[in-house]
Amino acid sequence: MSTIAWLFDGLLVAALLYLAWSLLSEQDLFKAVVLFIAFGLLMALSWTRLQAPDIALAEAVISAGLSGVLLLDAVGYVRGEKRPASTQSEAVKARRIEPVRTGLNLLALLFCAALIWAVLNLPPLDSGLSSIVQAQMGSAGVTSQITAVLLNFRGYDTLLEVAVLVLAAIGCLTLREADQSAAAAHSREPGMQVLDGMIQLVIPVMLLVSGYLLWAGEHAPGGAFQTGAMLGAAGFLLLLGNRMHFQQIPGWLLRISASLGLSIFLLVAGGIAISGRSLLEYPVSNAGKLIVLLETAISISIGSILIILFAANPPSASSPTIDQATPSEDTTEIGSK
Amino acid sequence: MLPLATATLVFLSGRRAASFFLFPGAAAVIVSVCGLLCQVWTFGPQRHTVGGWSAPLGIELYADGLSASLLALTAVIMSAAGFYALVTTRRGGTHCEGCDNDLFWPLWFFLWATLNAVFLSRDIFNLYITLELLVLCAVPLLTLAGSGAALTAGMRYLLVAMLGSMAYLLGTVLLYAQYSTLSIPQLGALIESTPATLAAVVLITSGLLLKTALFPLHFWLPGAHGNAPTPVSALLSGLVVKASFYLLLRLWFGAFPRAISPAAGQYIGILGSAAIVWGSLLALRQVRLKLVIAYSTVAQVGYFFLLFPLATRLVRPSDSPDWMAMAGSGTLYFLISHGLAKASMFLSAGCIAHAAGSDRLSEFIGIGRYLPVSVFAFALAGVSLMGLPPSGGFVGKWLMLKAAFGTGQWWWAVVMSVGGLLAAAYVFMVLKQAVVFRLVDIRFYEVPAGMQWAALLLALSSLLLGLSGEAPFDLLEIGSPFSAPTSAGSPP
Amino acid sequence: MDDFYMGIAVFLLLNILLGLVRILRGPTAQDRMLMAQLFGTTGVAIIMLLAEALDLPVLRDVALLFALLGALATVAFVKRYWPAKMLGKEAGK
Amino acid sequence: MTIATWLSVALVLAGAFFFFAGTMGMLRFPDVYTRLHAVTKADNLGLGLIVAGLMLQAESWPAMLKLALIWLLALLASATACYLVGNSSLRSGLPPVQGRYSVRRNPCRQ
Amino acid sequence: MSQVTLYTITGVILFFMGLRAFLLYAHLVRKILAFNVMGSGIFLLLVGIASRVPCAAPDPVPHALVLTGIVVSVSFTAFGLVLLRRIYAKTGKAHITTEMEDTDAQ
Repeated sequence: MSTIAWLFDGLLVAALLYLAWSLLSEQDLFKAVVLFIAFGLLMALSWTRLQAPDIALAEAVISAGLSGVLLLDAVGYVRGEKRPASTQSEAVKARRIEPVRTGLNLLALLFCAALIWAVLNLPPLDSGLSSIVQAQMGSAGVTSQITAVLLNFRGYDTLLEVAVLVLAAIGCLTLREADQSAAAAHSREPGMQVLDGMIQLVIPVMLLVSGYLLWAGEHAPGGAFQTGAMLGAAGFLLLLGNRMHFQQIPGWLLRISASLGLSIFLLVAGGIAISGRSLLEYPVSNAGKLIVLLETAISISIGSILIILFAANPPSASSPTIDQATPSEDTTEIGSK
Repeated sequence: MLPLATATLVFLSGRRAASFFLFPGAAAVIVSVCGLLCQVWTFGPQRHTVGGWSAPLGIELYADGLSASLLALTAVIMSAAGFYALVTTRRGGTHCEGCDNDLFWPLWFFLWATLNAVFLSRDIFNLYITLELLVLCAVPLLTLAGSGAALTAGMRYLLVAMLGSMAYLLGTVLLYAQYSTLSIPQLGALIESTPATLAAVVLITSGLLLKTALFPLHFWLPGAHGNAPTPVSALLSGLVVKASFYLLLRLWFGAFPRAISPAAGQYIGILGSAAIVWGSLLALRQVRLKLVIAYSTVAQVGYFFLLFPLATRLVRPSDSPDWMAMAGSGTLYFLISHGLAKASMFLSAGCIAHAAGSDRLSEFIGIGRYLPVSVFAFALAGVSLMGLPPSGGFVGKWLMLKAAFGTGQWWWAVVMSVGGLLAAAYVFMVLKQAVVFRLVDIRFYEVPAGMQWAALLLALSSLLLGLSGEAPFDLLEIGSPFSAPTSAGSPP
Repeated sequence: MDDFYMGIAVFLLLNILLGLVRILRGPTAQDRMLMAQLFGTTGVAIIMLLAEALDLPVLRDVALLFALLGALATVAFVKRYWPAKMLGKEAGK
Repeated sequence: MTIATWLSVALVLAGAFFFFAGTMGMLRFPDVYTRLHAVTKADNLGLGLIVAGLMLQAESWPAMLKLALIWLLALLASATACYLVGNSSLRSGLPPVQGRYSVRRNPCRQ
Repeated sequence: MSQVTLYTITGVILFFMGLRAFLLYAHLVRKILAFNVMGSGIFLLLVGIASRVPCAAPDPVPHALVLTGIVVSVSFTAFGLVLLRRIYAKTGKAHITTEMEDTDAQ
């Protein structure tokens, strides 16, 4: 077993490094993004090898579903960019930059070597906090250690993390509102019946699976984030298949669903604070129920936030509103056909 | 003591009815900050374990004099700038694009809540998240301005912040790998000078320096601060930059003292002095008022970092800790008064820009006659920046100078004086334009009084800080991070 | 038996590495996307084999997610990335 | 080793073979349309055989069902994805390679 | 040296690859990709650290931290991409160049 496992790990690591290198030095952005999707897949494999199924689940949803879609979308959008023609001054500049580049490479290499050395010299065999976590599991309300850490022991982190997501969504909405002029003009493309069919089949399964992940999160890998991401991915699919139009979703619904997780989290925190305990100190008997409630709310929030994050991008087929001063041939408006 | 962070957040959930919640929300936060201040004042440092889980596992919040005073500073600046923004939007002011956006106020309160969270947290991973939150508040606020320049500046800011956070996170990981704890005081007790720790210190420090925009890493700041909507500029310069500095302070004096050598402090000091000189010189060359102020921030950030050579030098037990504490309180005093003064400067710059239609220096010649209040506010804030006597800046600088001489590091004193002169130069450069008597009458727009008074209020409070005597010191001294590490290296 | 599954997993990983050539070489975007799709499926297979070899049945959930979302990137490609290019081409004519 | 184990080994091996064949096809075939063919072989048969092999070893009925579900989902995904890729290739006017490898134009095209 | 160490080292190398690319390339999509690679590197390192004790269940705290970190980096990626599109729509550029610094400095 161990030789083959070594072989697997070695190959995987080599592949990861090679992929990272080629995706970062790739000139063609689309290629880089496809390589990035493959990179995500290999990362998920590494997580499974490192016995981190929770992270593998998250990585699976993200790399297969979320980042890839977002990046592809963005790359498609900016493709029309006119690269400044390389003029004389550009060449001069390039020459000026060359030593900087070499220096940077050297420096990075040096630091990297130093850090590897430092990491290899880490004090060995420290089990970290796992013993403490195990000791406290009894009063955590859930049986999955990671969920316990996320929502109970370090619940404050998670609270702020949900705030990060909400803020990202708000940020995207602020950017979007200025962009309203680019109202998406969809036309039915021919030959999309297959996609429609798939969506009809897959969406219920997606919802089922996200429910399953939520339920599993209490005792096994899974949990709020994975569930939310799954819901988000379902939303992506609906948006992509023109089954859902972002413009038609009323603003209040978006706002409420996006801030649901945060609000309930805060309500719970406030309620607990009022009852004289310290912030987020769940009463032991009800901890499990509270955590499930929180997880559900957070999942719904994450799902809708992800939808906002994606939908804040108008599809590139409807002309991007480029200022007249800088026309760009690839992206000028053409009646979509 | 915690509702302050939550109160704001709760308030946000009902952002539909934003205008209805605006005042109660702000008032609630101010009241709770005041409450905390009193608690710290009377009972000493406050500690709070979130979720009832104590440190290695859970997250602890902590408030000492330093956090409390920064919270108070935040409350003052946030409310003044918020008032300014409110008046501007209600009265049709200009140079505040995007302040009328629906999402402006939610972002505003998120920023407030985040700053509070930064100043209270003592867990390095939690601080990482708060830093990210800060960025995600600041960037949208900045890009609300909507112009190409603001968007690009926002992007640049975002990228810089991403880079800084990554470095910080890697450092955090390395620390956790060795000590299995994320709490600052526990790290302070456990830390040793291993290679991985050094790497972590380097990574965390450089990440935070990047976010604080210390000299060679300052390139992103002027664009961001100069192109944001006016009240947002005031916040960015007055508060947001300080958050990452605060973190650096906490870590260097709370967690790292046993892992760093005095030489490191000297390096940072050199960067700080370079920042003072370079930032001031560039400020002199700007043609837009807001950019002058933004470069002035680059320079003033340099001052904060003079603390590091002044205080780390003294980690050696042979030195008397008094100087160190003095340097510490001096810097903090300076930091607080800078926050007030800088916010005031940006707000008055906003008034001037509104009146003149532009913030180009050449376009508001003689504006002093039309906007005496704003120009006066600007001048007062300038006095504080230069470090002239009655102001808070003076007290801070004076203490730092004394500490510099006291520890025999006179060269930092020279830098400070040169910086003061340069600050005088650029403040007068602006004032000269404003008060010069011109026969040719330029038409200025009316400026709502509220906008002007908000600026003046901040400038006055900066001045008052200098006159208020002992009280702020006592506050800063409560649980001060500068006295503890010298004694036994025990966590403060 | 575990060794056998692991061995097959190694083999499939090698397959992925081999397939990288197609992504790097193209020539069309569709080729690359298609290869990514194949990667996804191969990944599903590897994860299921690992689940068996390492006795971690949870990993099947991971495989399930990959299978479920396998088409998403391709759909995004066809709906969002490709149209812009097509429009550009038509404009050029 | 029981018969089930042998069968399982055989199925997994066969599945791996189809994955290999699919990858080789991706490398060797001349254009997108023929490569589609290769991908679907790997996706459907390769994964299907491996799943079948693993199902024989699965510890419980739910696990077997889950494996089957994975396969069905992957089938659905790959069918849709391949259809979309082919469709977009045709509509963007990518010519199929003619000659020895020639394929008919897709009648679905509008 | 164990298998876990292998992943730990890979994490460090990935971080620096990402760092180099982040600093080197001006295109924003590239920077965001590099940011993600850096993040992956850090997370690998952290999870590797979590399972340093052989034959024991890994420490759950780093796993939770990684999950949080992943969420944060996804938010940043998404927000960065939206901002990028805005910039592109406004200015027609998707690069960050050094030109702005130059003009600022004058």
